[in-house]
Amino acid sequence: MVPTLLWITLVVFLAVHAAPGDPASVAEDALAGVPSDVDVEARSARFRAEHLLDAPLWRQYLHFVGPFDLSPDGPTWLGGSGARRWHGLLAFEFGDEWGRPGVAIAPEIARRLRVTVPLSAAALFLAYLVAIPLGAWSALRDGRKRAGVVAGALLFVHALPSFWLALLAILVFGPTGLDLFPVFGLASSATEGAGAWTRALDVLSHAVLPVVVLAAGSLAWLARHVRGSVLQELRSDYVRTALSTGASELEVVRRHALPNALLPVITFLGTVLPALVGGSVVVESVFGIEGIGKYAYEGLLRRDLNVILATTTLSAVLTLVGLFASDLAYALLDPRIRWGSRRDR
Amino acid sequence: MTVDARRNPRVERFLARRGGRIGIWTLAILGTLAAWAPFLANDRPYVLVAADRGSLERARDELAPLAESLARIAHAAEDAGNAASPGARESIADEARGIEARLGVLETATGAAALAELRRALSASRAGSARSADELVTAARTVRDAFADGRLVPPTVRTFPLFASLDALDVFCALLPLAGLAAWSLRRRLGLGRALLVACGSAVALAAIVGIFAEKAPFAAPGALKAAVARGVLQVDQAWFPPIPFGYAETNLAEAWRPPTWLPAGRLDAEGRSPSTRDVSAPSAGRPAARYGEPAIESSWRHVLGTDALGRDVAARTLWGGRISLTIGVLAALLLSAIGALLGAAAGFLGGVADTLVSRTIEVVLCFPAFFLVLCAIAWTDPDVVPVPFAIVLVIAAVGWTSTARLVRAESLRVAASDHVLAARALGLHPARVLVRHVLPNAIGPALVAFGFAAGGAIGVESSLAFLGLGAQVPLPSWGGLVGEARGADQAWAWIAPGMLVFLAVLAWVLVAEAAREALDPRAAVEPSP
Amino acid sequence: MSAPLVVLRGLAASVPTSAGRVRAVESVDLQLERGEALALVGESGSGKTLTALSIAALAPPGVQYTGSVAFDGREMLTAPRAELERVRGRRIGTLYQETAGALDPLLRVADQIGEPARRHLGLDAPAAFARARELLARLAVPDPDRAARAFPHELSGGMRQRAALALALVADPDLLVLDEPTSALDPASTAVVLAHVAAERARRGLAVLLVTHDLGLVADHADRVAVMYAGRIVEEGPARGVLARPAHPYTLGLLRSLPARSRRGEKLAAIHGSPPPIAARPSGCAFRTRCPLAREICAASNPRLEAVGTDRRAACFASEEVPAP
Amino acid sequence: MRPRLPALLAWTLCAAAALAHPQAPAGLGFPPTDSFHPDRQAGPDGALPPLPEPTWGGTITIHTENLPRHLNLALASSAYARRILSNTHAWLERYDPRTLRREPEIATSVDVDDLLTRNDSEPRELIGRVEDAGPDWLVRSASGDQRVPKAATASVAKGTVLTFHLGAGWTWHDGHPFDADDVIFSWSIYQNPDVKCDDRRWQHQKIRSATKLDARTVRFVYAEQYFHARVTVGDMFLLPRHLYDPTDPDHERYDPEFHAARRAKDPQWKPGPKDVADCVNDNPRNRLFVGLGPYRIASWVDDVLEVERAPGWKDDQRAGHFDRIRWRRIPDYGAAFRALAAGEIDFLDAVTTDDYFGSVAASDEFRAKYYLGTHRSQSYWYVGWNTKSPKLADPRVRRALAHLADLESFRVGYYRGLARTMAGPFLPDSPACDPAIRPLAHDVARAEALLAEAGWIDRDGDGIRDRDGVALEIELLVEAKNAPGQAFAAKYQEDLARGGVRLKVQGLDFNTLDERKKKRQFEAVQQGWAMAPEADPEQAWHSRWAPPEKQAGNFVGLADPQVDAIVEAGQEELDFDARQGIWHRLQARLMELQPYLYCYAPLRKFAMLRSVRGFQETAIDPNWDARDLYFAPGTPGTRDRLR
Repeated sequence: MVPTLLWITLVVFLAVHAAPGDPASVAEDALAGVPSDVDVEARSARFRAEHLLDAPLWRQYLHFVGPFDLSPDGPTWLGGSGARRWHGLLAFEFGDEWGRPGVAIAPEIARRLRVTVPLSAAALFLAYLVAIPLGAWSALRDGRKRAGVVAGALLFVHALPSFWLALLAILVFGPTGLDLFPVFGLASSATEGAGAWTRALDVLSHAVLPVVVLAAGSLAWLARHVRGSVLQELRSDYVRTALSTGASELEVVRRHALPNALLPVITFLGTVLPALVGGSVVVESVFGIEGIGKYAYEGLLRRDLNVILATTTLSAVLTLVGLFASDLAYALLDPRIRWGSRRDR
Repeated sequence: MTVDARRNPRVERFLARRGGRIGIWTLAILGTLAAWAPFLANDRPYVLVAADRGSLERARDELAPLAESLARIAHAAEDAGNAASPGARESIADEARGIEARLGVLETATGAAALAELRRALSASRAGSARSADELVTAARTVRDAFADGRLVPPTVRTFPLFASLDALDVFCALLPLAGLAAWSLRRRLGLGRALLVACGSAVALAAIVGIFAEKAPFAAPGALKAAVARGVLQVDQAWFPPIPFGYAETNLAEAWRPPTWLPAGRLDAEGRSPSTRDVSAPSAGRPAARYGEPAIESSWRHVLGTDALGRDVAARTLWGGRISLTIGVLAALLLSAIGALLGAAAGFLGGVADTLVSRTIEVVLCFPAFFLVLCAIAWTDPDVVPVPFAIVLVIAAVGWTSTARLVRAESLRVAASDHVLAARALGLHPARVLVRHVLPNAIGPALVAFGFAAGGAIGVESSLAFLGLGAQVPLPSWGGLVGEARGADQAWAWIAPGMLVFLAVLAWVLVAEAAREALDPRAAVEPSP
Repeated sequence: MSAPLVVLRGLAASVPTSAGRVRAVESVDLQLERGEALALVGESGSGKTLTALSIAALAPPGVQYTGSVAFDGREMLTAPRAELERVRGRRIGTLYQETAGALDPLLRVADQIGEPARRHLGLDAPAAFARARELLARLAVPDPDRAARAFPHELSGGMRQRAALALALVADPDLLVLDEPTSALDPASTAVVLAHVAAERARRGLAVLLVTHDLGLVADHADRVAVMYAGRIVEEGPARGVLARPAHPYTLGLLRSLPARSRRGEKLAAIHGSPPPIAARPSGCAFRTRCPLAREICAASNPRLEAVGTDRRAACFASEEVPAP
Repeated sequence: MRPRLPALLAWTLCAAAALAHPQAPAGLGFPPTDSFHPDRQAGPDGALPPLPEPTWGGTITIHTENLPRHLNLALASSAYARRILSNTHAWLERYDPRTLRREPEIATSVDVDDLLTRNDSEPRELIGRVEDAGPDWLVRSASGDQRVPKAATASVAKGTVLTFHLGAGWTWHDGHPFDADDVIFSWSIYQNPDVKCDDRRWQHQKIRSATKLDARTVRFVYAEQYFHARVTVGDMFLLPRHLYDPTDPDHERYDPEFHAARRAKDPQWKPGPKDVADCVNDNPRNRLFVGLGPYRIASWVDDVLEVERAPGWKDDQRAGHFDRIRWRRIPDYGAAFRALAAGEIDFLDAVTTDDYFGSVAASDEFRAKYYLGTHRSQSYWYVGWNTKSPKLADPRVRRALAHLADLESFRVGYYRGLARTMAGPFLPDSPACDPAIRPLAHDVARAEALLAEAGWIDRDGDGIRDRDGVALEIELLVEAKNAPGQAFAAKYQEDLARGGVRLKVQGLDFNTLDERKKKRQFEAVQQGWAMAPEADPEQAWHSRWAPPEKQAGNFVGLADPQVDAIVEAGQEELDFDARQGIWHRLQARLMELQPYLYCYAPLRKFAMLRSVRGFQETAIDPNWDARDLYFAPGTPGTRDRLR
């Protein structure tokens, strides 16, 4: 995992720094409209010095990862004051936004993760909640008409573009349609002073549409995997055995086929994560939610390399952690895997 | 059971699936609509029988400036003392061509007599004498003044503006559906692959011929022809317009945001506002007038899908939008399948370092939020360096090849261990040759399935990009871009249809891929019991 | 004498293939008395497994049965699912051919064995566990306590086979269907398994349907034998009688191909050719293309299973001419 | 249009406008207060219903597209910061937002004097009002009149000495009194190279010296005559010295013992410029700024900045009506409108055209709670032509391109009339704009004639004009996220095609576009300016700023001696009205040269809670003043007196 992690950080770092354009001139966005007598060169130089862009790339990389803090607060043996022991990724410390110097990225990311993670988790939960019974059911009724209809419907959901679905949801359920759900943000300030229940209800009603749209993307895919997996398990010998001992179909599925089928599906948890971060760009922009996807997207439009570096690395690391966690879960749940032996993926 | 050598059992099995058939048909229809968009929605008629006064007037007006510029060049050359310098000669020839073209136009209308002097002066000046260049200027002015009183009578001619406006790529696209049809009907005789090759080859050849010999288009500007009719400089005897007589870039601001005209909301009130303009205090651009060749302003068929913010016909834009979306989907899927198949096959077949390298790379790539990477790359691409559509194709392929690679790797691991490959290797064949001749053909099955899913996925990604405003360039529409431009709940008509087509296209590809998977995967068939 | 335990009447089974549905089993009539051991013998693809599974209506996916299967007087093919579930495991135990994957990898062995006991006998979890452990011990599983708590992948193949047998027998069924119990097993386990089955028969009159292609087993473990070829029963009768004096050339072929019976140094006498694919069976008698005694009538019509002697039946126009093995 | 304009510049540049002038500027005609409010519409008799009596109290939530990173305007200019600070801070002088006159805020009065430099004997410099008295200069000052022979005079610089008399009783929000030292310190940071105020340094460096005459009097001396001098000082951002200057004994980091110890060793010692700079650059007060205005900052959490009434503010008339004002950041306008409809914000000053005419805004539910209106804004946008490009160097071509643009139908069709067409670089209604000058008419025939005259004729018959083998194809750079820009480009593309000109539209992200613009790698680029009340046109038009290495406002590379002369004359003209005449000449010349295709100054569309009254359009960004607004009587939480 650690080598992969290093690979990822390196790739992200190099990719971002390979972006065209001079980072220093690019970051002048916030200060756009340079007045006449300003020494552009001097300011650019100041910017470069502040963001350590003058250092060779490999040192910048080490600074970014953490142990070698090049800033004035860095360790004494690097010429700093020694005020900070850790920096960079290792300390969840990404420096300031370029477009808005003085705004630290880490707390901003933390704040937005508090929005995106529950949202994505809810979406994922919803997706699993619907996909597992649906997938299992359509596997059980494989070859019959109704299961075919469900499988077809899953394909439909799979093919729905999320931006379109989001717009349709707003059109139908928003104020111009049935006016059932609010279509902006995640909470209304009107309930700020209200009781916990009111606020929870408020957040819930705000979250319904974005969560459903987010879930729709992974739902179909997940359900199809569950279906395939259950189908495969249903053909297995132990299911035949269980049926021969008088277990009902439902019992067989619940007690034998499903647990076995879900094992591989758990591993998808890790791979679904990056898709959720990517998908949240669209959903968060359409629903006006200040989440990590929108933050990354805005940083991208500003060409704020620091923000992009931070968000991309973070989501890659999250994914990796997700993969690792699902490996771990697999190992925990599957008695065939012993501790210490790595499952071959 | 008889086995027909020309019948590919996999193709037959694929066609036996309803999903696959529906998918193929949907794709064929969408593709044909997109490819034939120029013939279905265009502001130029197929056939135009008309007298063009405008071109006559322009020819007359431009004679003098052309003559003057020729004179200027001639003088400059003379001053420099090198009338024969190639640069100057070329410029002179350029100007002379311009004059001659205008003379030709005038002569068809008025007879050669009035222009004889001008012709004489022109040939004299081409001989290189500066004085005759001055004479030419005088003669051109005389001609201009002589025709000032509107004695110009333009002849009525038959032209084909729509066809003239097509370029080689348009022609190729338009031929593709026919090529597909031809290939399908020839598949029994030639085999599907060869039939496709022949059909597409002839399409390319035809398109190339058209590209080489095509004439330059009159009325190249969007709506220019209709505007000319409105100004009265074009007198039309007869014109056949396409079913949707609107260009995809043809604006009509008086009809901005008009809902579909067959809806009550699409009717106009006395001042030309549609009920969608709810604030009556907003000034109206006046009651819009139907331009030449268009359905009447009140007709239900005028804008079946309404108009956008610039009054452009959404139906026309949606038709044209498919060109970008579908093409990018197929190209990106082709590229990523190629990359994935090659890398996957190499990894599975060569093993060792190659396998480790590819597998690690896949692992790393999988960890990235792919869509976000695509966003970054597109947002930062300088369109002058890489055109946006190509950038999209490249980037989608760059992040999307992993699933194909994994599938092909697994398959080629299996194939590489199989007897005939082992035998081939034992015979001492070069590994690359074994790879190409034995491993790839066998591992191509899963790659084909992945291709279908990838094409659908690429259409989705391209649409999302365009929706976020990072897609094609003005004024070219793409489905996602159309949705993104309109997006408001109040203009649902402008984004529902293009979004629906994205959905249909993705769905069709997924259906095809699904059917292909079932057709290729022997496990999907029910095995007879022992 | 009470009514037979199992009565098959005109049983047919069709399976889907790429060329449409074909009949893998045709008009099988068969009886099995209580406490009796019947062997169903034939080559692979002869339809014997489908026939055996029909008793508990355990059709593999896609297979459709027609005809009648009566178990203890109850019609099984049309029985409601709930009734089938009461019979399966409780009255009919089934041990399938492949036992490597017969146990759920995620559950402990005793939990799985105990499951039918809990379901059918109403035992609570500890009692079911104890019963499973005891059964394992009786099946000579070494260290039954550890085996009971083990996951299937922790057991050897032989142990798994015994666990699967325990699973089939745990609710004391009246009939045990053994589908090729020895095909993938070491001799020691085979012996243990068959000995236990024999003991159960002796103890409480367990009826056994033994599906096998190994005539060697038949002699020792079956009272009666039915030979199947190409989806039909071609010969049926007491095991000793049939093995001693077959009335069908196919039975003779099977007997002659037994390694134990062929004399040393003599060429192993096998049946020529291989059984026809289900979809392409010849007209008339299906065996005629491989039969040394084939004649014209064999191609014209299919011989019916008719009585030969007192308690035997055979389907051959030349049953009188079949030589002794 | 999203004002992502490199043109906060105008604010930066000029920070304000004219010297005091006797009459209110012409053409500022504002609509009456609350003119869009449904309860303020003229009845059948044509009479406006009266405004309700103002109330005090309550909280209003105002949308802001963005929040600045901090509120220290000296360090970075941000229109968003300025809008907030206009309620929480005070300046020496300010514009009257209705008349654009300069009026005192902190400074009770300002003396503007001339500086006469003698070249013979002491004293070398004389301060006073210098009058031409034949052979002599007559210098009038408080200390008496003095005559200096012209021969003995090195120079006379008009209006270069500014003496500000500060009002009494001003205190910072933390209770610390305000005095002349704060002003001098606020100026001194621009002299400190380590302070990150590069954006504004240049304009303060034109000041030769700043002196504290006494605790409530400061004097600034300019090096040369400049029309903008007084505004620069009057709009200088004031910093509380006791919080920003570590050498100030009141500063929290000021350690008397430490300082005494250091001084014992070295009597000359004091914290160096670097220490001061650090204290200014990274001061925590930059965010939670301590100001001088009627409101002080109460909290700033994430996207919400809230201010509350500062106790004991001097001027009851200008104290504002709300007790609390809250700014909420929502970057996306569409989302902001939905937030408004959901009751999240009370005042949205950026309603998109689609929302303005949309069904939500038309619904009874919405109308019961909000009303809609428009007001002018201080920004406009244009298409800048690269005048150094061979295709576009000829003014005739640029004029033809303007004649081809059908600006009016786009204004009515796309903006639905809610935009004004520009005729030259000055906003319509601004005193600098000559109302007699009209935009170039949409005239295809005229354009064709001009193009033919310039040698652009379609010689090869492909529908596109060419000259010397080069087709008249122009690449227009548009910011990809700018919807009106993209729409205009599509329309303009069609307009130009009818004249035989091909427009290639390139959508770029802002940074790439800005870089291309700075490096002059463009033919046409779409941009906007936000205008100060009176801007110095030098940067945008003077040939001094044309070379690419200047990376300055004159990115179109205009170099016209006539323009240069007009600009220089305007800069030296201290009389307001005379100067406007000069700007009119500049406008006329620029309309001739057409370095830009001047497009539109869109109106800003707003939505306001119906119970909020007193909306008054003004001439200063954001073109309204939160202090004018109040809740209608009867709204819960309000009272009828300030205290």
